[in-house]
Amino acid sequence: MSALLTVDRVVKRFGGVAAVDGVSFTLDAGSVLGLIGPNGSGKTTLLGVLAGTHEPTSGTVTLDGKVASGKGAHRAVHAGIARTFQTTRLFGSWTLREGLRLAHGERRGRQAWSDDRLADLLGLDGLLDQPCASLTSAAQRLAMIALALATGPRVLLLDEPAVGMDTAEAAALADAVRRAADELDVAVVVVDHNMQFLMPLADTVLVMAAGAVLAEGTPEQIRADEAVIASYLGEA
Amino acid sequence: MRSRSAAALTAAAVFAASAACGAQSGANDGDTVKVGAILSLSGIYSTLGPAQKNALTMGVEALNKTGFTVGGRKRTLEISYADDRSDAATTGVTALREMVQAQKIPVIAYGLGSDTYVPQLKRQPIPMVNILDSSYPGILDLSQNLFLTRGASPTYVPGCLHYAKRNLGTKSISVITAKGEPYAEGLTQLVAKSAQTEGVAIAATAEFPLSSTDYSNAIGAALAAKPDAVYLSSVTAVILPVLKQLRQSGYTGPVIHSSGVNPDQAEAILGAQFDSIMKDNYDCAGTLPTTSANPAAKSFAEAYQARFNEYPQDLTMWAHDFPFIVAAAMTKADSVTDPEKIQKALSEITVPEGTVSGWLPGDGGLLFTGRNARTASEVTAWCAGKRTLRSAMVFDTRDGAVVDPVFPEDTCA
Amino acid sequence: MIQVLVNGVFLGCLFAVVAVGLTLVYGVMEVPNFAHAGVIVLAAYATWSASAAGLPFALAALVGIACGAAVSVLTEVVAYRWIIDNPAAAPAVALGLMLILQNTALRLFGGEGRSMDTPYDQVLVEFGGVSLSGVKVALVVLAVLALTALHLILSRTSLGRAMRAVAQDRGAAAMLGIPMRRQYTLAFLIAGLLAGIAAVAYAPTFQVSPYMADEVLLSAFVVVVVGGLGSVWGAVAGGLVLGVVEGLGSAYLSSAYQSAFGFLLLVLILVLKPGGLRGATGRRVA
Amino acid sequence: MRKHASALGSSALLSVLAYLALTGLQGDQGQVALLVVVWTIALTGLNVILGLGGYPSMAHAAFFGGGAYLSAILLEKGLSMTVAAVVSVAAIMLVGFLVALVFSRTRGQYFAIGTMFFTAVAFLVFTNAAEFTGGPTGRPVDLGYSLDATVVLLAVSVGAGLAVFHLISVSRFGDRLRAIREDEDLAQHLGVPTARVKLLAVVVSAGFAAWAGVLFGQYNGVIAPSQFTFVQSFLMFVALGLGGAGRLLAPVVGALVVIGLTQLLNLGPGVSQIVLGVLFIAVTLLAPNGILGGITALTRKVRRKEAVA
Repeated sequence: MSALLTVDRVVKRFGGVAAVDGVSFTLDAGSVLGLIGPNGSGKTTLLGVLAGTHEPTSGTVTLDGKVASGKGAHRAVHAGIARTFQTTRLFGSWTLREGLRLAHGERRGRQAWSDDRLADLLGLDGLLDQPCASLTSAAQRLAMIALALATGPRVLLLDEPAVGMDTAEAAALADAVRRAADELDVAVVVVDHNMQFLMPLADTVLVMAAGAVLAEGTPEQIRADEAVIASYLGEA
Repeated sequence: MRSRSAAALTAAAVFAASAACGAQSGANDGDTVKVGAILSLSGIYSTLGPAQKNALTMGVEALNKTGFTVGGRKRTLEISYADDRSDAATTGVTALREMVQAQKIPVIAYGLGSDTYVPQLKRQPIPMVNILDSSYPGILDLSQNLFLTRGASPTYVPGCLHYAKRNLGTKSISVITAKGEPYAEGLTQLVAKSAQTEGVAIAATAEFPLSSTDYSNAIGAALAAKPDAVYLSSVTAVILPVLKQLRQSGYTGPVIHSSGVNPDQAEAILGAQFDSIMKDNYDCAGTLPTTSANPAAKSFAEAYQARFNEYPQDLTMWAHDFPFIVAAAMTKADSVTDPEKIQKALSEITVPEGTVSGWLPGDGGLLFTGRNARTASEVTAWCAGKRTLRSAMVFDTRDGAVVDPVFPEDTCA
Repeated sequence: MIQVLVNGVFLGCLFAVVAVGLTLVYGVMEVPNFAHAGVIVLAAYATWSASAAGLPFALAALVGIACGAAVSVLTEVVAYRWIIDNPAAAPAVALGLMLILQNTALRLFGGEGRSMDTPYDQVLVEFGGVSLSGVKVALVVLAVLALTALHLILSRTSLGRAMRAVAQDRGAAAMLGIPMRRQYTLAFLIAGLLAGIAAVAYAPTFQVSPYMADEVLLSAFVVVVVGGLGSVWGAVAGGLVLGVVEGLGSAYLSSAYQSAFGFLLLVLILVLKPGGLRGATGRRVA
Repeated sequence: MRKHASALGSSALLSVLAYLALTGLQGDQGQVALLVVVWTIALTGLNVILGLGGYPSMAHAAFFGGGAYLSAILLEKGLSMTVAAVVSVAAIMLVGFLVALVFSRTRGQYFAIGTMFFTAVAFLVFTNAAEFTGGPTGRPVDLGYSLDATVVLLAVSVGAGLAVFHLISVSRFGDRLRAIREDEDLAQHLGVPTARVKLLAVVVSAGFAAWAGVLFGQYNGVIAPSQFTFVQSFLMFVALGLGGAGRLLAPVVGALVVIGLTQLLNLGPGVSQIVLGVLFIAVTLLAPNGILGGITALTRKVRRKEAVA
């Protein structure tokens, strides 16, 4: 079947600087793509272009054959691409259930996963009716993912989801992301620095440096690739 | 949910409470007859209201010494005052409704805002006697319920131009006017008309917005045309700041206006330098009590000056006479409560006893001809160094032209 | 033409002095200080009553400026201090204070305008066919002196540097151990002094009344927004630009809509650069 | 349905009360009742953009004045009352659309100051376009509706306005507005078309304000610029905050407090305004979500004490 998401030569310039300089890749439903690279390599900007936060200077992002980039974040969501943020952003005074209700409203008729199913998937059961501000920081990061999933996306973009989590919480998160990909048939792109969390989770890995794709392949291939080691990983 | 119904109940309680105390006393057939007066006691027209209130108080006291008889009983008059805060459209209309609906008052004296009262008068007609507003075009054709106890501006503005041409040798005059202020807009049109009849050229007409604080643009435009004299068109509180900036900008020629400034207001608004700013300043309006030839007006002026330690403006005479006019109308109408009868009587009374303004009687000695009672007009000049005004020319007008002008000798020299 | 530009500069100086007082307070506490108008009014009345009581004008002016500073600090101590962590409440508190100050003046001194006499009332300055009355020249001089003094305080003294740090980022400044509460009071003190100076300079050109500062405040807010909330030099530049725009507009187009030209300038700036001329980033953008 | 019942019930109850107040009270008290009712209708509109959406619109008095003036001018041009009313409201909603468009990229303080300045300029137009607006002393309004019809319309509009607000508040539009108020960027990333929702909210609020202006002109018979200044916009903004922005009955409580205080408490020039100023500060500091917010907090605390006792 043709790829779910096609990213074709996307460029994003801020003033003179090309934060993303001609990136192309494809993504199939249900697969998890790890996006790694040193700070300033353009990972977050690329994620922003995919999610519609930024308008690409050139190049396109198409989902199911329809162009989804450059029309603003809310149209990306309606097209089926949802994201979370590096810094936790939630509707503090709302309960998670109220946030989910809003997100459900924006599904544009796509498949709906019930609050309980999402809570079970992300290990948030019993926390649905508390104000989000009173959740633990790890739970808040999971709540952000729940909100994104509630919009019934085909593609889920996670921006450093495991930051600030201990190994147990990161493992639980990896398990939840894998279940989301498998059970909900969602394609996931994960940007993170936590290799113990990312490598076992990702089906394929894309390494970026200075705005361009340095290497792409399975986690094992990436680990062996000298160029990647030289620019980024140091010794394996 | 409980909180929402609780809040609805509190709102309900407050509404109901204010409804309960709605009932108002209003019956007017006791021996004290209540009439209304809506005046500008604050705001930009606040140079007019207080003086009117002082004069009305003196008039009522004078009237109540003898009282007046209606329906076989001797009555005295009482005035219920209200401040329209120089904004008839908001506070004036509310005061009018309070007097008519709640206090059941049959006749009201008022100063400005005739056009804003018209809709309310359509709903509940009562006679309203204007003791101030001479703006042009006149207020009388706005509604049959309106009466005017003074000469309108067409009866005095020609005097300004005539005097300027004859005594000041003015060949061209610039006009600085307040945009949107009704009195000013009427005066500006009249000055243009009278200048034409007197053969004086209008050098320039410059406007400034009522709310502005910096008049340099208007003054610049007016002076650029090198006029022999400058006419400031509006009421006292508006033109005096303009006069100050005009003198500050170096203009030393004659300044003419029709705002009825008295020395106390000049000092309050212009500050310590008021005497030099007011030099070479001429005012054309109704006859002033202090400079009037009519003895009753002169004694009223002295009594007013003694009592309120304030120079009496022309409007004080007309305010003083209002109680006498109402008493005469009520006696003729033989009613103190029926607005319709009182209104009809107003058009039928002759010049009442005890009035001081020196009303010019119409044919058959009637006070009102076409609901307008008139007095003679006068040009006054500022007495430098004497903190007072002198009469420069007393005159009457017939269809826009000055007739039989009298030039009293210069009292302040 | 030059005369109109000179008038524009005069207006610009007035707007700048008032706007700097506003932007300083905004920079430090994120408060739209509408009560600034009330401070100006009370400072003007203080000067007026001092000179009415016989003090020479210079002394009366000092009384006015001191009164402005005192009232301004009072507004911070009494009200603004308690809403520092709830900026949404700032407009309500600001209006409350404006109502209180303005109507206190109304209650004490009545509504009619009074004139403030100065020794240089009769002075007329003329150079190259352009004339400016003494009171207006005094305003320009006072404005320049006040702004240079402020510049020296902000750049040379430790107090000033601390305040600029607070304006940049309150959180970071607090971490550096800058005593925040003292900074807030200091900001309002300086704003109060500027208000006093504005009152002493502006009142003689018009009159002293409870509503004398309303329109100036509105134009000053345009300047604050155009110059970028919180940036002092933006306010000075913005003030002069707005002064000239309003001067030109009222001279050549229509004097009745003078502040409308200020509004058009505001709309232009907001649409092109939502952060204002000097690009202070909007506070809430992600 | 139960949740709607109490909201629609209170709206209907308030309509009846408004009718009683408008017909029962005379003179000064009649004027207070009129202003409270008219402000309630206008504030209900403001409650959409400010209460739900969290956007501090200071343009409300300009829309209110625009409705009054436009209907007066159209009536003078000979249009029938209903046509004049509908055209005025529609035109002011269009003006609201343009204002929202101009300020769509601004937020918080910038939006407040920009819209406040719009009201200041609208005031200039009301004051200076004398041939239409009668200049600074205002202009009379031809009486299209009879007094009784106006009173009925005023009373019905109070209830209907609140009911419409309630329906908006529970609808997806309401949810989206509240999301914008909580965190606009997050809302956009969850699919809320924030620009369009804000635009619609301003247009709806302008419609309410314009309709209130039309009815105010018909009852009062005369309108003047001094009723539509930027300070009035400010007072409306703060009245809603006092009431408890976002809550159904905030407009009623806000109008009662602000109008009631300024009109009834006239102990001399300025004193009522000073008291109003002190009240604003007190409620803002002590009850951040207004009087209604305070009442809810109190009842919840009382209920919790009962549970504990």
